[in-house]
Amino acid sequence: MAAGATLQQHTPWNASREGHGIRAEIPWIKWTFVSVTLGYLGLFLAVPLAAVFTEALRKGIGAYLESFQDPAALAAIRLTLLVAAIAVPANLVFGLAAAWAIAKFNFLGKNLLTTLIDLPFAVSPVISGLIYVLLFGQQGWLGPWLSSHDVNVIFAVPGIVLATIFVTFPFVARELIPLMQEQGNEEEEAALVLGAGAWQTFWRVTLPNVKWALLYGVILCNARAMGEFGAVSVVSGHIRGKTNTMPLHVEILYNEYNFVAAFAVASLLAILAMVTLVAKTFVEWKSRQSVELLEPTTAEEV
Amino acid sequence: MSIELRSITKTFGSFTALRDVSLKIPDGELVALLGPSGSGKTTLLRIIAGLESFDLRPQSEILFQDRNVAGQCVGDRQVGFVFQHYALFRHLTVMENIAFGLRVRRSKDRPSRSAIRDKVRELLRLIQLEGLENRYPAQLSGGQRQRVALARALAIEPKVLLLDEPFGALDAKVRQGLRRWLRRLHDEIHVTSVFVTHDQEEALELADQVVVMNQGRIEQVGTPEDLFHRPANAFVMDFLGSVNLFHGRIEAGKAVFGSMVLDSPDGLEIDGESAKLFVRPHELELHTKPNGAPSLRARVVRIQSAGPLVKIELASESGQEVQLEMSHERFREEPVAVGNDVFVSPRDLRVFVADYSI
Amino acid sequence: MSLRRLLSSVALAAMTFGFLLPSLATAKDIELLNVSYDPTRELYKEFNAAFSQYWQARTGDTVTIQQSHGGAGKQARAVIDGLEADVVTLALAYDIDAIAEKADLLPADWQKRLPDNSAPYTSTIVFLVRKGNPKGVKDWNDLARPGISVITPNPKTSGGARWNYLAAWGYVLKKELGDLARVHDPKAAAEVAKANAKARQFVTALFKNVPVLDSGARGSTTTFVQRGIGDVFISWENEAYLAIKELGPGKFEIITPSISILAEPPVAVVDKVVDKHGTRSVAEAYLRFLYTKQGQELVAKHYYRPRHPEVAKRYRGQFVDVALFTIDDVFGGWKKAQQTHFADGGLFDQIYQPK
Amino acid sequence: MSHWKFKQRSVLPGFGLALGYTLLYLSLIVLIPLSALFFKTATMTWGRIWDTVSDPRVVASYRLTFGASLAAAATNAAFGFVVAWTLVRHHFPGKRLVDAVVDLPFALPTAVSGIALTALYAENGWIGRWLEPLGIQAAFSPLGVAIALTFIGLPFVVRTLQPALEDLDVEVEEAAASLGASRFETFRRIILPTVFPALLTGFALAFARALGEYGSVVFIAGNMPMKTEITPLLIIVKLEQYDYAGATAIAVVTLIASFAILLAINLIQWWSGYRYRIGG
Repeated sequence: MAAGATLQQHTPWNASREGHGIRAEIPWIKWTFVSVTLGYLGLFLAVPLAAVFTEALRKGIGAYLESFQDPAALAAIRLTLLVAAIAVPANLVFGLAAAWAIAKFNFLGKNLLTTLIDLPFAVSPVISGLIYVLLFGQQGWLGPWLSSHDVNVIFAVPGIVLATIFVTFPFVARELIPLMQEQGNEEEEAALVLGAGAWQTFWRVTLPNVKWALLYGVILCNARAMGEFGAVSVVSGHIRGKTNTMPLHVEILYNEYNFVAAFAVASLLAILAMVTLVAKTFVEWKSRQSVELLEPTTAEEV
Repeated sequence: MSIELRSITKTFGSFTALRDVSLKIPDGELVALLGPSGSGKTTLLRIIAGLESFDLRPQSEILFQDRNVAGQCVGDRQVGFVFQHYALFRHLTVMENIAFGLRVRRSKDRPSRSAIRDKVRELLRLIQLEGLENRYPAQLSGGQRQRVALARALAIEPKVLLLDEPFGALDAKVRQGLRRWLRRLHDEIHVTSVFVTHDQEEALELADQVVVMNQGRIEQVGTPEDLFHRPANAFVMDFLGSVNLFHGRIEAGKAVFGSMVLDSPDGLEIDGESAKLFVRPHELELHTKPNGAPSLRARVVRIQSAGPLVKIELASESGQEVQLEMSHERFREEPVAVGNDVFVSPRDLRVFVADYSI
Repeated sequence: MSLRRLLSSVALAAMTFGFLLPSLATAKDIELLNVSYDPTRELYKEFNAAFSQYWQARTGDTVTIQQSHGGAGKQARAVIDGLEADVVTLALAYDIDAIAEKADLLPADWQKRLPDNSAPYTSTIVFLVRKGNPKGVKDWNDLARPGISVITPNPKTSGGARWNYLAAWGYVLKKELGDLARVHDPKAAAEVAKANAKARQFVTALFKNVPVLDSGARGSTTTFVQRGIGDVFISWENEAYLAIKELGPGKFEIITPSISILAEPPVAVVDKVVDKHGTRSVAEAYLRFLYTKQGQELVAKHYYRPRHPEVAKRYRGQFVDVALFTIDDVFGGWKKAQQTHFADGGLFDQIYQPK
Repeated sequence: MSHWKFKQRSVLPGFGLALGYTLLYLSLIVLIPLSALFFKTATMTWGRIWDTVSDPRVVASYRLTFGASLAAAATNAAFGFVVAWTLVRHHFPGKRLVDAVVDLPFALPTAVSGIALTALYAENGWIGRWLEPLGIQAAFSPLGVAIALTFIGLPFVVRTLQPALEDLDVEVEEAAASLGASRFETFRRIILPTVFPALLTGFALAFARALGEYGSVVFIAGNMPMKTEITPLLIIVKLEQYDYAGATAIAVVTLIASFAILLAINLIQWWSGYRYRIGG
C-alpha cells in the first residue's frame, strides 16, 4: 500500500545488482537514466523543499526563530505531539492484532477484511473528517447526547485524534501483514511445541521477528499523523492555540500574511519529514541486516 | 512411549489429505513415513504432534501409551518436533534456541538458570557443536542448524521425537553423515521417533519400520527388508528402487508379455485382464543364447561399467527400454557389446493386476 | 526486554485512548470563544486584549478570548455542528440566520437585539489595483472589459465574495434604473426585469475575467498580492487597506467605485452556548464593548467604518465617500439574495453552466 | 462447496482475540463512521441524489479529478519506472540520498506541499516565471492540479516497482540474451511483462491517492467552477452551504470509486501473486 510498503525486500544499494555481465549498460544509457531520475526528483522533490526553507529564512534566522516563540505555535506543536502520541500507539496495537489474524490464519472473508483495512488510505481526507462530523456533530447521531453530557468530541482533541487515527489507520497493519505472511507459522509452531504459551510465543518469537517492520510502520504512521491536514481541518474548529495542529497553524499563519512564520512552522514539519526519512532509511538498513543474516553463509560444513 | 493412530481422516476443504489412516508405532522405535509429495505423510506427522487437527469422527483417536491425546494441545503433548526448515528462532543464539523450551516453562516447573545451562552444554556436546553456543542460526551451516533444531527439540526431554524431512534441505554428503549420526543418537537415547521423508534410501537405511504412504493412505508398513523384498503392491514396488515395467495380459492362465510367457501367479487367472510385470534391474539375467527359460529378445544400446555394478541399457523387440544390472564377474563371464542381440529373463517375478499405473 | 516494556505501556495507553480524554474547558478563568470570519483576525486580536483589560478592571475576572477564523460559511457550519462559540462575528447575517435556523442556538430575531442591525461596524467593497493603475480601472464597468483579470473569492464559499457579487449587480441596476428605490416599485417591473437581465450579463462577463476563485477572502488577497496574479482585486475595504499596509506599501492603490454596497457584518451572542457555559453576561458585555467609543476606535483603526458618530467623524478622512446601497434596499434581504443568486442552481451557478 | 468452514483450524492461539479486536476497532473507527455517510445520503430521494451527483459542475469536477489523477499517475508510472530502474540497476554518487528522498511527498504534510508548490509554480514563482513566457500557466490551472497530484503520487510507483525489479532473476535475462534477444527486446518481452503487475499496482495506488487528495491541491488549483474545482473541494463547498446530504452524496460517489480501485489493486496482486506470495 503506502509508500515504501515493501520494506522486507527492498535493498536499494545492494552492490551486487549493479549492472555487469548481461546487465552492463551502455554508459550513455546509464547516465541518461541517472539524469532523468535526478532531474525528475529534483524538480518534484528537492525544489519544493528548498522553497520552504528559502521562504522561512527570507527575513533571517532571527525572524525564523522568533516564529517559534509564539504561544500559539507552541500550542500547535504540543497538540500535534499529543495527537500523534495517542493515534500512533492505537494503530500500533490494532496493526499487530490485524496482522496476527490475517497473516497467521486462513479464514473466510480475509481478502475483504484486507481491503477494508486499506480503505481509509483511499478515502479522501475531506471525507475522513466529514464522517466524524456526521457522527459526533451537533446535527449528527451522537452529537446531542454527547453535548448533553458535556463531552466534546468534534472541534476538540478527541475529534482530531479520531480523524488522525482514521487517516493513519492502515499503516502499521500494512507493513506487518506481508512480512508475517512471508515468515510463515513455523517458528510460532516450534515455540508452541516447546511448551510456550500464547503470550510467550507472541512476545518472544513473533514480535522480535517483525520489530523492524513494526518500527517502520510506526514511523510512517507518525509522519502522516503529524502532517495530516484535510481531515483534521474539517473537525478542528481552528481555535487558535487550542485546536490547531501544526499543519493547520501553517494555514492560519499563511492567511495572516505572516509568511515567514508560516514557512517556519512548515519548515519544522519538513524537518520532521526529513527526520522521518532518515529514521526510515536506518530501519531499512537494520532490517536488511537481519534479512541478510538469513542468507546461507559459508560457515563450515559438518 | 508407543503411539497409536485410529482411523484418522483429514480434509482441507474439498481435498482429502488422509483417508481413514490407522497405525501403531511401538515404544522406542525409529519409524519412517515414506511417500511422494502430497501423500499425506507430513500431515500425519503434524497430527501426531498436535500441530494439525483431524476431522472429528467418533472412531478417530490418537493414543500415546494408551492415553488419548486428541484433546490435548500441542504444548502439553511433550513431543519434540524438528521442522523441515528447522524454524530456528532467528533472533536467538544457539544457546537461547536450545534453552527456549525450558525457559518458557511456568516458574514452578522451570529448572534453575544453572540447570538450564548445564542441560544446554550437555546437548551441545551431544550434537557436537560445543563452542558455537553464541552464534545466531544465520551463522551456521545447514547441517549445524539441523542439529541445533534437534537439540532444541530434545531439550524438553520429549516422550516422542518427530522430524519433518529432517535432511531434506541438505546436500548429499552432509545428509549421509547426519543420517548415520541420527541413527547412533537414536540407539543411544531410545526415544520413540517418527520422521518424514520422500527419499526411499534414507527410509530404508535409517528406520526400524517404514510406513509407505500414497494419496492419503498407508500402502504398506514393514521393516526395510519386508518392503524391498516383499512389496505389497505395485506402488510400493515402484516407489522403492528403480524397476522395469512390462505390460502384458492374462491369456489361458498364463501371463503373456510379447515373446515371453510366464506362469501366472495365484488369483490372476481371468483371461483378458491386463497385467504388469515388475522386475528390478539386478533381477534380470542376460544370455547371449536362449537357455530354455522364458525370455525376451533385446538389443544392447549402452553399457556403463564405471561403478560397482555394470549397467546395461537394452531395447526390447517392441522397442521398450529395459535396464539391467550385473556384477563385473558375471559381465566378464559372458561379455556383450553394443548392438548385440541378447536374451533377457527375469529371476524373480512380480506380476500385479492393473490398478496402479506408472 | 525494553521493546517489550515499551510496547506494554503503549498498549495500555492505547486502551485508554481518545474517548477518555477530558473535555477541554476546565480553566478557572473565564474563557470566551469568538468564531469569526477571515478579515477580522487583526481587529479582534487587538480588541480582545482591550476587552480583557476592561473586563478585569470592572469585575476583577480575567477573561481569555479564543479566536477562530476562516471562511464565513465554514465557520457558521462549525458552530452548527457543535463548535461551542459564545459569540459569533461573521461576514453575513445569512450565516448567523443559518445558525439560528439549523441548530436553533439563538432566536430568529437575533438581529434586533443589538443596535444597528447588530452590525457594530460596516465596510464596503472597493478595488485594489497595482501601483499606477496600469489598466486604468475606474469603476465597475471596467471589470467586465475584455483583457482585464479580476480576482475575487468564490461567492459559494466566501461571505466577502457575495458582497462583491451583489455590489456589482447593484451597480448595473443603479445605472439602468437611475434610482435604486424603483427596484421595489411594481410599476417599474418590466424595466427592473430588463435591468436584472443586463446585470446578469454584466456579472457573467465579470466572472469570465476571473482566473482564480479562492475559497476565502484571505486566499484571494494572497493570490493578488503575493502571487502577483490579476489586475484588479475586488475586496473588502478594510482588507484592501490592510493588504497595502502589511504587504506592499507603495505597490498598490485603492480605487473606489462610483457606487458600492454597504456591508454590515453582524455579531451575536449564541444563547444556548453562553447559557451552558454560564458566560452570558461577559459575552454580552464583549459585544456591547464593540459599540463603545473605545471599541469603535479600534474598529476604525482596522479600517472598518465605525457606527459611533463621534468616532466616525474623527476618521472621516480615512474613508472615501461613496454612494452605498444596502442589501435590503436592492435585494430584499439576505434570504432572498441567497436563494436567487447563490443557492445551488442559482444565478451564480448559471454563469458557469456550459451553454 | 459443502466443505468450507469460516476458518481453517490452526494450532496458533489468539485468533479470536486478534480478529475480534480487529473487527471491533475497524468498526468503531472506519465502518460505523463511514456508514453514517450512507445513512445521511439515504435521507435524500433517488432523484435528488442523482441531480446532486450529476450536476454539471460536479461532473466537471469528476472529470478534472479523474483526468488529473490519471495524468499524474501515468506520469509517475513512466518516470517512476525510470527512477526505480536507476535506483536498482545503477550506481552513482548520492544514490542513498536520492533513494531516501523518494518518500518525501509521503512524509511531508500536504499543506506544506501545497503552499510550497504554489509558491513555485505561480507566475512569479521560481518555476512559474520560466513557464509563463512559454504561455504555460501552471498554477491555478488543471496543469497545476496534475502537478500537485504527481508530487504526492511519486513514491507509490517507485516503491512498488523497486522490489519487483530487484526480484528479477539475472538468469532469465541471460537466457533471453543467449536466445538472441537484444537488450531492448529483453526489456520489452521479458522484464516489462514480469514487473507489469507491480507497475500497475503502483499506478493504481498513485491514482487512488490522487483521487482523494485535498490539502496540496486546494492551494494550487485556483478552484474555478467547471474548470479547476476538484471533487473533494466540492464536498467542502456543499458543506459550507449547509447541504450535508448533498455533500455526503458526492462523498459516497468518490468512496465507491476508491473502494473499486482498492479492490482492483487487491485483484491485481492476487492475480500476479506478487504481493501475498505465501511462503513454503
